[in-house]
Amino acid sequence: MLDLSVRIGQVELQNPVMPASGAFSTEYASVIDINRLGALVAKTVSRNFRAGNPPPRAAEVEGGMINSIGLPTKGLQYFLDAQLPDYKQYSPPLVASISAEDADDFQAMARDINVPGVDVIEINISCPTRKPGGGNFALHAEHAHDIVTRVRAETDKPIWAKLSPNAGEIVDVAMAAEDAGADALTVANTILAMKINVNTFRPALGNKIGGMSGPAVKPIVLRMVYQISKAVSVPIIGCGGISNAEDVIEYMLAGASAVEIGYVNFRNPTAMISIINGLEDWCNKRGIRRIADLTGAVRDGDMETDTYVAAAQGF
Amino acid sequence: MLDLSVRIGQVELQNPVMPASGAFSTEYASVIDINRLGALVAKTVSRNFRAGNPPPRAAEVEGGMINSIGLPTKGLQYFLDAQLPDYKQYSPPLVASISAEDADDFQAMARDINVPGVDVIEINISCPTRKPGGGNFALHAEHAHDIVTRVRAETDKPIWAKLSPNAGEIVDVAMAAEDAGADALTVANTILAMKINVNTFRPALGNKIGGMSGPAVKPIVLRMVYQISKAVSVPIIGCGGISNAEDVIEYMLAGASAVEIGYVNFRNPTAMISIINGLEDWCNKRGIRRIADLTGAVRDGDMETDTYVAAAQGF
Amino acid sequence: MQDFHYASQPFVVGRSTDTDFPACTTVEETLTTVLSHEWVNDEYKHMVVTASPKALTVKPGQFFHILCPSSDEGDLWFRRPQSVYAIDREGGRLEFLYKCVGRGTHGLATLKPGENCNILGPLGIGFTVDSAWKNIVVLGRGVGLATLAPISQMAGDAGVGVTAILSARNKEYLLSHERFEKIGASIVPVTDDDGSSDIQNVERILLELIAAARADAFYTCGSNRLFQVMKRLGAQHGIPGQIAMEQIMACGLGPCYVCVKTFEVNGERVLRRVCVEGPVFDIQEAVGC
Amino acid sequence: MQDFHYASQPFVVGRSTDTDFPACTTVEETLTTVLSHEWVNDEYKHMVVTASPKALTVKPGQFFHILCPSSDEGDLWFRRPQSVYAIDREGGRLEFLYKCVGRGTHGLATLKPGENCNILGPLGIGFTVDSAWKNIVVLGRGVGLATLAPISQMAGDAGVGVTAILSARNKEYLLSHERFEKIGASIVPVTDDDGSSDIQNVERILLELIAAARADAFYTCGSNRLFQVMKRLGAQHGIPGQIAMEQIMACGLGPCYVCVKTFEVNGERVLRRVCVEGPVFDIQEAVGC
Ligand SMILES: Cc1cc2nc3c(=O)[nH]c(=O)nc-3n(C[C@H](O)[C@H](O)[C@H](O)COP(=O)(O)OP(=O)(O)OC[C@H]3O[C@@H](n4cnc5c(N)ncnc54)[C@H](O)[C@@H]3O)c2cc1C
Ligand SMILES: Cc1cc2nc3c(=O)[nH]c(=O)nc-3n(C[C@H](O)[C@H](O)[C@H](O)COP(=O)(O)OP(=O)(O)OC[C@H]3O[C@@H](n4cnc5c(N)ncnc54)[C@H](O)[C@@H]3O)c2cc1C
Ligand SMILES: Cc1cc2nc3c(=O)[nH]c(=O)nc-3n(C[C@H](O)[C@H](O)[C@H](O)COP(=O)(O)O)c2cc1C
Ligand SMILES: Cc1cc2nc3c(=O)[nH]c(=O)nc-3n(C[C@H](O)[C@H](O)[C@H](O)COP(=O)(O)O)c2cc1C
Ligand code: FES
Ligand code: FES
Repeated sequence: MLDLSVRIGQVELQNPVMPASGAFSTEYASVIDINRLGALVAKTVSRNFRAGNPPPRAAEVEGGMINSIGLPTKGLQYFLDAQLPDYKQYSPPLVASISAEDADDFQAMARDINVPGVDVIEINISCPTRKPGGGNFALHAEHAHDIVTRVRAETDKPIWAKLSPNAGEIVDVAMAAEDAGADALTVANTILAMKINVNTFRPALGNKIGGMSGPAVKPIVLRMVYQISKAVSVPIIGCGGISNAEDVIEYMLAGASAVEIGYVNFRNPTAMISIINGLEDWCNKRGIRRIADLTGAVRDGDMETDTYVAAAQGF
Repeated sequence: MLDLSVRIGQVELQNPVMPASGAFSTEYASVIDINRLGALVAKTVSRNFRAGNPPPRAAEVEGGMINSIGLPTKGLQYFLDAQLPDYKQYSPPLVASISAEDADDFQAMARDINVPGVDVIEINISCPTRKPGGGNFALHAEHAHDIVTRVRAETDKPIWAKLSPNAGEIVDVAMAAEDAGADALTVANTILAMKINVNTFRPALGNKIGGMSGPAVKPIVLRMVYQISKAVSVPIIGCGGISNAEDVIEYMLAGASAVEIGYVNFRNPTAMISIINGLEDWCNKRGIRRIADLTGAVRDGDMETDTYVAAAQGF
Repeated sequence: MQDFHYASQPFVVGRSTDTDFPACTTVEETLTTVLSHEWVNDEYKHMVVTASPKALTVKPGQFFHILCPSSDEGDLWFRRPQSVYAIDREGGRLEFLYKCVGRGTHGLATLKPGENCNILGPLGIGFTVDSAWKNIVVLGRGVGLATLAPISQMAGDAGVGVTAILSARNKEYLLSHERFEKIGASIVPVTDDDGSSDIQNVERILLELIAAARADAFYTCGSNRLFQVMKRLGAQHGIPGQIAMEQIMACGLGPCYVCVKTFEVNGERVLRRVCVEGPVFDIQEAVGC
Repeated sequence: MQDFHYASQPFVVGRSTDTDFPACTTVEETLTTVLSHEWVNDEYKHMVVTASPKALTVKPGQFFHILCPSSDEGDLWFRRPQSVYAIDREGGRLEFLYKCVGRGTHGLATLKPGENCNILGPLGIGFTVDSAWKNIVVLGRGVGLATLAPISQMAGDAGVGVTAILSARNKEYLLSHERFEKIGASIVPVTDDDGSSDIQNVERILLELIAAARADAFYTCGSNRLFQVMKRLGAQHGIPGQIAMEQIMACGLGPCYVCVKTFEVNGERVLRRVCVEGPVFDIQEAVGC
């Protein structure tokens, strides 16, 4: 019997496929059976209402899209009163995602969202298009360390720290988050990008710049997962450009224990289900019994490092 | 009469289209008329022979490729004796690209390459796949400042500093390079990335990780050009994912004065010529008389910043 | 060789779908087959496709999110929303009428009869018609007419009369004329070439209809100027109204918040998502389209 | 609608080319038309295309870098090198024989007669034959046979006899048998199923040919084991040899240094680029293929 389940610290998922925050809501139940997902990841919530950024908020680019949604939210209270019960109609664990104005607020958000029903707290310290006054604490190790420490102080629930691919030293940030008590690392949020309409000379996004996601970013984020997995021992959730079952395998080989999927849900809302089915087929075809065994299974230990020897071999 | 010429400091180019270092050699004369190019940019050269990285050295990814060539070179002497005269058979200005083991060596390289025939020195402080012992001085502002200062001390030729998109604070690095005397900034080199073969579980590259280029990276690098152009006053050469004339326009609108083209030469060796022809058509169709006027012409000054007002308008 | 498995296929989840849809879902991602696909004039194309039972539950004003093929060397990474133009429940067909404006619609236009088209839907909230009404007025321009056409059908089914004011550059672009006619709508064409599409003239026509008590409700789509007139007259004369709005979309299902528009509700400005809270909204709450 | 200009077409420089090639160039990026394209067995496909005069200057051992269409939802971002299998200068045709192994070749296999195929070439350095030789030996396996086939033609033209040792899994995969025959090559088929392709047996055959003075030069492609035998015997008996090598390629023209292989020249190891310094190399300098 094939075992698709994976474990992220104390949380067991029936399979490694989760939606990425902001690319999912229970509205997906109108098109797929969301009880088949490994977990449900809610859109990032902040304490107070936020309108988000001016439209246009998204544009397509080669290999995916850029967005500048700007974390619109109805606020924490609405999340607790309305969205949480809505999510709890479904069986997969619920991952709540939080953002905040500053470090104190992050700490308070963690306290206030530490309620039954929330199975995991993902801390979105990496949204690239939040307006000033709140922000990207994942660009530097000290900031990430501070936020994770404060959140850790408020909750015993698993904490997943969502990192930023815009950090120059993402491995340092990852180690800081682990050191401060994160139970897992979500790698990563979107990469800052831009598109200009050559007919109108206008930026394609109202916010001028936005975050890029989709298949184009996969090799970049996969590299980060690989580097981070060599440096930390907490589980990693790969997130960036996954569009098929083999992409999930690739992330797991690089060191991810599970994945989150964003953009491709927009192109094919049935993608996550196809991917779960695809993982089953892939493992069965290759006689793999436990998908969790693939985590970090990349064969990189015995590679030829001598250029001349390598170039004499077949490839 | 349409004027396609652009000026990068003291250097005048007949048009803004140049090959990117490492994606071009006079071998291209077998397939296109290289005298039509804005300038010729040579492969990066180091003082001594370097074999480069173990194969496989390239893999295709969605939206382009990753490579880990590792700056193979026959060394400076060979460049001066054989390659320089070869390049000087052609009329466009020659941009020599140099890399070095350390800061002292960079300075010495600048001195030694300061010969007649070399029209511009591009300093490649940003190769992501050079082996330790040499390196990426473009990740931090101090290092970039140091290298550019030393090179500046040795030559009166124009210096173009080639930046790294892997830097966390590329705008700071850009300002440091400008401050240290760079005449222009080439933005940018490749983005670190990885691919794993899910059949063999092996990294697709012998060097495990490599640098990504091609259309997929365009929105990311374009954003960097835009950000940097707001912060510096020296010309910027856009480089990353350009595959057609409109991509060149987009880079120019974002703030670039010219562009360098890499990957697409591999897919379509005639691409640079098609692009130059395409620029001509594009300008003629729109009644643009001087292509140089497009630099920084993005219309971003009067955009609606109120979310509600923006969302009430058409888009 | 169909069974060949690639080492690293970048995009398997593509134009086709093999997913079983749970019975409880209301929306499907399905492969339809193009039955006919004709140019209506040099800008608009009319596409007829096969439709599954679930797709056929679509109501006027609702839309499908279409995965368009590319007509150039690149790939399209977003779907494109198109409202349903006609619903043939017996024949199991859906029709779309769309304007070719950019890469997506020009790509869509390349589909030939017999080829597949991946559509997602039905999506959004459609128009409503109150059977107590005697007469409604629809006012549209350009692609807006495609969205408004099925209203006449629906009004007819509810025993409600329709006056359709159709605005266009000239006669040639007066889309759907026949379709409105077939339903028995009374048609008022207004065009730019003879000046009849002037906003003053349209306002005059609307006022006449109001005066003649032939305007129990207003429907509009496709022009901000026309919408503003209808909104003002509707407010002045207490006539309820509905507007179908457009906005760039990513998901089409609600989660992404790409497609927001501004509305004014009890004097307060709010953002709503065109894809799930619309595309049909109360005309008095809409601010601009 | 062909003239439509997109606001942001991501990849205009695609499968077609509109560039004038200066007279001095030796290589072209050209659109050929597929004339026929047939399966030879369940793994190999044979493609015949039209060719421009410049493309027809190709010599045995040289190759074309082919922009393959995709057979899946993704796009292919590298060309794929394929050596020329036959050159019909009078008929203006080129032939390729290739094995379907991955995305590129499976994509290539989707091309139908009448469709276009963008090829870049001719590229690289081909085989040479010395007309002073009486008899040469070609030894190949798998796709290597495709590369070696045109040698026989060339040898024939130079008045040189050919012994072709063709290795394969079984008779069914003994490609190009007829082609070698037509030229009048004396053919020695060796297969896995009857054990005749054993390395010892191949060595025995080569030694016999040497003893019979029927081995003035060696040519090989497609198997590292076979190459190693030829290299050893060539060194022992002073027989010159040429090998066609393979390596992953990006540019195919020389600048990128993706396609390097190791060679031993005067006891020193050096890297050479398969695309411009090869694909044909001195067998004694090659280290492994
Ligand atoms: C609910 C709804 C129903 C619609 N019904 C119809 C219809 O029946 N007939 C018709 O002709 N048109 C209709 N439209 C408009 C149609 O979606 C756009 O014309 C089309 O998306 C343009 O795509 P393009 O690639 O050809 O143009 P481009 O200009 O290249 O589009 C660029 C981007 O903008 C987005 N975009 C552009 N225009 C629109 C738009 N108006 N709405 C949403 N996204 C847009 C596209 O998704 C794309 O990502 C409808 C729009 C909406 C929102
Ligand atoms: C000079 C030369 C001549 C060749 N001639 C022939 C021929 O006549 N007939 C034939 O069947 N095959 C030939 N090959 C091999 C052929 O190029 C590969 O089988 C083909 O590129 C595989 O591509 P793929 O996408 O199907 O496989 P994949 O495994 O998906 O390829 C993945 C990547 O590896 C590269 N690649 C894989 N194998 C090779 C290879 N052997 N050489 C170069 N790049 C490779 C491709 O460019 C691609 O980027 C030749 C190779 C070279 C270098
Ligand atoms: C429209 C959109 C909205 C997003 N909103 C959020 C968000 O609210 N919180 C968050 O942590 N990430 C958000 N993200 C980032 C995604 O969760 C994910 O990290 C990113 O899209 C990369 O994955 P992908 O390539 O599969 O899309 C958003 C992404 C998109 C495209
Ligand atoms: C095969 C290859 C080799 C490269 N070698 C060099 C080099 O020697 N020096 C350098 O500065 N950049 C080198 N680069 C980077 C390119 O010059 C360019 O910055 C990058 O490829 C982005 O442009 P593109 O997206 O158009 O390819 C190389 C890139 C590739 C793909
Ligand atoms: S398009 Fe995603 S919420 Fe409307
Ligand atoms: S493939 Fe680029 S040098 Fe050979």
